[in-house]
Amino acid sequence: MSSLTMGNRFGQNTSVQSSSNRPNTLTSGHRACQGCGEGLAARCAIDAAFTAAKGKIAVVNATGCLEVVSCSFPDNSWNVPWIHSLFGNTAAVASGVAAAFKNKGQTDVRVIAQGGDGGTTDIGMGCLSGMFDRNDDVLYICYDNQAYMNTGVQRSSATPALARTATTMPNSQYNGSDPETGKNVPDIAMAHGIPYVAVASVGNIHDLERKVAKAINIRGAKYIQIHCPCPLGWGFPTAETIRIARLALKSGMYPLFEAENGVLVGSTPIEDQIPVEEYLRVQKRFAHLFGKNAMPEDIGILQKIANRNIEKYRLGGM
Amino acid sequence: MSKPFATVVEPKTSLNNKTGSWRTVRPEYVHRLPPCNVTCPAGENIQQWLSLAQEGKFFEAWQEMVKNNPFPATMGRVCYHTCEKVCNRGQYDGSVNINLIERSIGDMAIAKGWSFEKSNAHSDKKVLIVGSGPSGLTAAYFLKKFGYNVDLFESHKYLGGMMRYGVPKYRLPRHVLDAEIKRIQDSGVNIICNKKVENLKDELVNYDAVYLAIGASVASSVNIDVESKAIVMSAIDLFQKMEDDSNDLPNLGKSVVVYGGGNTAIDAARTALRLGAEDVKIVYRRTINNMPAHETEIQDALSEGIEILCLRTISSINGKKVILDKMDYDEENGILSRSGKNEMIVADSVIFAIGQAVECSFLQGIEGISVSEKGLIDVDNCMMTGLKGVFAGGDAILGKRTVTHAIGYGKKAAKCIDAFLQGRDYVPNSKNEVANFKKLNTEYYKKDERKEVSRLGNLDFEEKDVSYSNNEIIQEAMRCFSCGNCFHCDNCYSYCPDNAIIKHEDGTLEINYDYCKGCGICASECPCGAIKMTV
Amino acid sequence: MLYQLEGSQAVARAIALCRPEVVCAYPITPQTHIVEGVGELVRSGQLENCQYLNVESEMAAISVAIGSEAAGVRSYTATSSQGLLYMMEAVYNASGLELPIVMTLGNRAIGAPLNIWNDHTDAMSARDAGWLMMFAENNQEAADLHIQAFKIAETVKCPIMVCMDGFILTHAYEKVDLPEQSEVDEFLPPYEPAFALNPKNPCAIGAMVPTTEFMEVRYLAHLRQLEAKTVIEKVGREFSARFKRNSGGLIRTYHTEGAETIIVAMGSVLGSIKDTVDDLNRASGCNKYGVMSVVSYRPFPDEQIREALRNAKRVIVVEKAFALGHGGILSREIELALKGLDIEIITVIAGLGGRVITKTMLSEVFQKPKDKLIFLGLREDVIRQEYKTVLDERRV
Amino acid sequence: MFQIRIHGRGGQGVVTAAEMLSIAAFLEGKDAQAFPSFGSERMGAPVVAFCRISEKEIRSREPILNPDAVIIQDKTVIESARAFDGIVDNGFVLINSPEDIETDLNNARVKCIGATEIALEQVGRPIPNAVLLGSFAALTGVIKIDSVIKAINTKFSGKIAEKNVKAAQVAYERTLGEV
Repeated sequence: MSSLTMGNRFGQNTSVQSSSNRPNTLTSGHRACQGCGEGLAARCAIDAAFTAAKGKIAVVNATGCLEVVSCSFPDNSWNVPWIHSLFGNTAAVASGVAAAFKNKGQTDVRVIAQGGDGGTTDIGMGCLSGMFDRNDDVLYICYDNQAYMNTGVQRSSATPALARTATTMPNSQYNGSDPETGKNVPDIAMAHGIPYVAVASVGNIHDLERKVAKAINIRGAKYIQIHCPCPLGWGFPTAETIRIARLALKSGMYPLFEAENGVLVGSTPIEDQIPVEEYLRVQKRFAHLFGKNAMPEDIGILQKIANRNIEKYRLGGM
Repeated sequence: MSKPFATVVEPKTSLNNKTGSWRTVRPEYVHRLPPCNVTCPAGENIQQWLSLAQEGKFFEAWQEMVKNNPFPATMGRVCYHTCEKVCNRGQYDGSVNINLIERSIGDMAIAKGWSFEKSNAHSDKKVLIVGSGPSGLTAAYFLKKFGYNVDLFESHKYLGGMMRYGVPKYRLPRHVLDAEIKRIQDSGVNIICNKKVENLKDELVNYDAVYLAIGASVASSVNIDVESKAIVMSAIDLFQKMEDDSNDLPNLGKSVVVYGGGNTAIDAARTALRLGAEDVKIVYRRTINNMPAHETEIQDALSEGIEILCLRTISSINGKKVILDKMDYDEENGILSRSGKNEMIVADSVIFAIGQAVECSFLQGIEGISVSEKGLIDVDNCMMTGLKGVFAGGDAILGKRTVTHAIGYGKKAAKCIDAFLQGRDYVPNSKNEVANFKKLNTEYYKKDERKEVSRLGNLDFEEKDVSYSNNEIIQEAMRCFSCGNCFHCDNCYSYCPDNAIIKHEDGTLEINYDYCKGCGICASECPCGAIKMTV
Repeated sequence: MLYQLEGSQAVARAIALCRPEVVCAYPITPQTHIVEGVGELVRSGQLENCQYLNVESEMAAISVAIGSEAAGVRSYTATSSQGLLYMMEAVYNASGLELPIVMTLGNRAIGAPLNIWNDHTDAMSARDAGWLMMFAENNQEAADLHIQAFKIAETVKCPIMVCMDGFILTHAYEKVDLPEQSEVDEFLPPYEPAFALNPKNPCAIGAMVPTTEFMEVRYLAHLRQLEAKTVIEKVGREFSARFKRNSGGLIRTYHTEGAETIIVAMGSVLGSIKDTVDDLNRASGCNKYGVMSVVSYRPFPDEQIREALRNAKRVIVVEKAFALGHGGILSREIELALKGLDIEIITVIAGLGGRVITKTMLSEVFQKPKDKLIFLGLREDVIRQEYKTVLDERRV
Repeated sequence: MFQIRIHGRGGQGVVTAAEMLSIAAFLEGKDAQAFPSFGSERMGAPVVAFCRISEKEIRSREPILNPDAVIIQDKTVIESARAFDGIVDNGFVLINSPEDIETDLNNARVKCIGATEIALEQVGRPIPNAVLLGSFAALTGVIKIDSVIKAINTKFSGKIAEKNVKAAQVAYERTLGEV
């Protein structure tokens, strides 16, 4: 079957996830919501890392959904050495872990830090930047579900323009998250000149696994940001998680690319670009853009963002 | 040293937390019917043999084909492959070339001399089959497989019925047909040619059941004034003459008119070309879109230079003059009426291909067997006539008349007879839901165009060799979406956020309801619609 | 071996003798000379097998230590004042995770108003953070306490803060006796963590703990602190036996036998206090005054304190921090330890923001405490002027 | 106990002078304590450093209010820093100045020496601290010039140490000759 599926009974282009002996670093019984994109992304990423590092990894986890659902006494879903310290210090804790293993001569143990977008792009930014600055041998993975989901869907600096959150409620004067705000952390990471920066998505697991495996084999600081749709926070049926992620990719709203030493070296081209509307319309967080009070130019704002992504990250091909 | 209480936890302890209790909807692996299988008149499990072909298991693929149809090489040529019309891939990037794969594997079987698996079933009961067309031979094949003693009587000199007398050689080379018939013969069916059943009642004494697969081999009569110097004959007569007396091919002259719009008309017209005619016209009363002939056949005919005169009927033939009535056709209401205008064309020969009737005079007076107004044998749902133990099928009963349908009737008849002989009622298998296009997630199929091959050859009676190479078979078979049936893509296993799908060593998958929260991602991301969410 | 060293250097060398494997540094006055010193020892190769990280904030410094300690290696950092407050979230975290990090706190006031000079307000802010906290009286003790600190922390599985007065000790040149490496190696065995991030034996550290277990976790931490009292005394005795000098322990007494008035304090001010007491006793010809040093502030050695002070008539607590709107912090805890005993307790708040404490001032307040709560050297003219202004401007 | 207070400006090695003094005393087997007037002073601002030297353990940590000796590394701070405050009777005052300075000190032993000039001559840099320590040894006799030289050698190394030692010796000899 010539397909883009996760596995393939003919053994072509198979993923770590499709392997019957995949490590399942994040095992069953975790308390993530039905259809959680972040939990899935975490298993995919850490399984890929585990496989690439031949089982020698250690994971540092920021406070947030992932941490709460995966390790709450007495239930630990992790099958790897794992530590949760705080919300904003994850990168620094990981730096410490990496320093310890380096000093023990165990540089084969690959250190991963992970957190949500709030823990990464907001409160964790200082420690993250420090880790980049020192070029510590850590892979930082940001599971980007574009708001503070653990606390009830508040805006983060990764919340997209015009999205509704509990702190950017649209009303007659406001239209979701202000389009003039937000920060692009992959770009910030690139500006540090670290060896590797990549953006991935649960909508393309093959690509995600490849990027994680690549990062694991690079010494120094690495940053991977993964788009993880959140059924609860974004407002879509739990079965649609992957589809939503795919629509984000196809519309240009979430550009997949990778950069080495601050320079863009590759991107995943969009074959048939879809209008952003197709991506937005299926999510309740953008419902106000389609309601009776909607302004037609709103979609245009987001379409412009998508178009700029396509141009900037050369999604039309390098 | 002891670890801290509660803040430090051993790995994987969450396995004790059975999150399956969260579930309100439940995924289940299902087998939905692929549209190709559903539409196949012969009931072939096309998807299954495509799957085997994908793996290069051609013998196994052929074995799968002959589970339902003993004529793969023949079908690969003459079947009008409704399967491809409904193939979901048609809505994506072109249907799978099922027909050509079937032909290629069917040919491979002949070339390699593959034979049917020996059946171990045995019964003392005897069944008589009347007629060696696709329906009769298929019934014979299955009944033999079921273990019965099967006699088959054929009134003609040669076996094959309409496969031989209705399909020209250039479409179905006789060595192919002969080989596939011989295979059935070799399976132990006792076949007697040139044996016409005159008195059914006499035969009934010797058999536990009879299957009347007598076909529709008599040209329908027409009410046209013929005062002709031209050759006027029916297509069926033409074909029969060519088969039974192949050394003396008829000369139809330079210009030939064929009257009719079905596949037989096309075959007759194309045969006329091959017999030396230069100007061949098909006269058909409705529009070209209404022609019952298969679209590809019409295209082939047009490509070969045959002219199709639509909205015309032949009103009379006078000498070499053929007078045509021009017709009006109300497409919306399907009402055909004479326009009152005439037209005259010239023909050396006129061939009628306006239908065939069943020769069932020998059934007259047999108690229980009734013949309808249209001249077709009446049967019940189990294909049995009013006379217990006597079954009928194929072109002789009401239904579609294609070789593929005939094979389907033959198979069904065999099953009905089997059930009858065992004293049961025949109950067809219940059918699963159909996996239509909406049930698929086509994101996972790479665009990959259908490998098309033109079958149009020279204007002679040789068939053009268009079979796929082994590699091409595999490549084209790979295009199958596997609609409605798991093809082990592992999407469900890979995407389940809760690891609630178990992949066994052999690749089979199982849902672990202890942990499945019922999110439905597995079903959404199943490319082929093989997972169903149920309440 | 004896050296004449800056206090920070002495501590840096003591730290190096303890062979930490990860040291992280973020500059804040007056702690900087310590981490500079350790950094130089690492760069020069005198401290081998150690990762030295220049981090971007105190939050990162303590977090790196949390990470490295959790990965099973001995880790050290240092801070002061605002730095401690900036890392406070992680300070609580480190103790909650039972990670025996050693941290020097170069004690300094907390702003606003900005003030870089010494007092104990920073330390007091962390008194309930679940760390062990010990105060050094001089640079010799500062060095010695660090060597003991690793042993105590790693035994109790609790982080420890060694407090030394900013500038007064960190920047003072004094004679310090530093042990040989081999001696320290014998005293302090290599770190063997109770748990660690280990791919061969994975566990999760830092689970969320629900209401059904949280109190138990806290109570167990309390029990560990109580147990730490025994450990601190034992390690102090062991240290004294091996290195032939008294350092550490829970409390230390000076001429308390028969003393009517006992002065209680923590840190470097004890030197001036002892001199003052000696002068007073010499002048009076009897042992009227005694001194008790609180070396271990957390755990708080209430029983030992009660025992040491039970025969005094008056206890004067000199402390470098206070709870606004309330009073002394240490003195309240002393009061609690002496509950039921007929002892007058005087609180002397002194040295806030580096305010000079002279023997003359101490002598005066020891002899004639004017009040139960005294602010030593407070410029009352300023207060009178400013407080009047405040009252004048008050609207409610 | 002998207490010394050193006045000067940031960048002149005032704190280092106090530290070297304490090291010199330590090398003679005495207890010594040196500490700066703690602050966030920058280059050029007036600074003070202290040094106590004693045969017994030094415990007190208050600033030196009644010095036995005051060393003025920069005469321009005398007034603003109230450099002469609290000097004990018959105490020592050592001032970095090529010419004698008039003071209102009645009961103190005042000595002026052009330390910056000597430093420039011997070291090539206007850092007078080592020079003044040489002079201090001669003036007070509290520490030996050999101890001062050893202290300089622990703080500095190579050519700088060599030149500072020379400068201290020059100042020591000159002061001895003049007292």
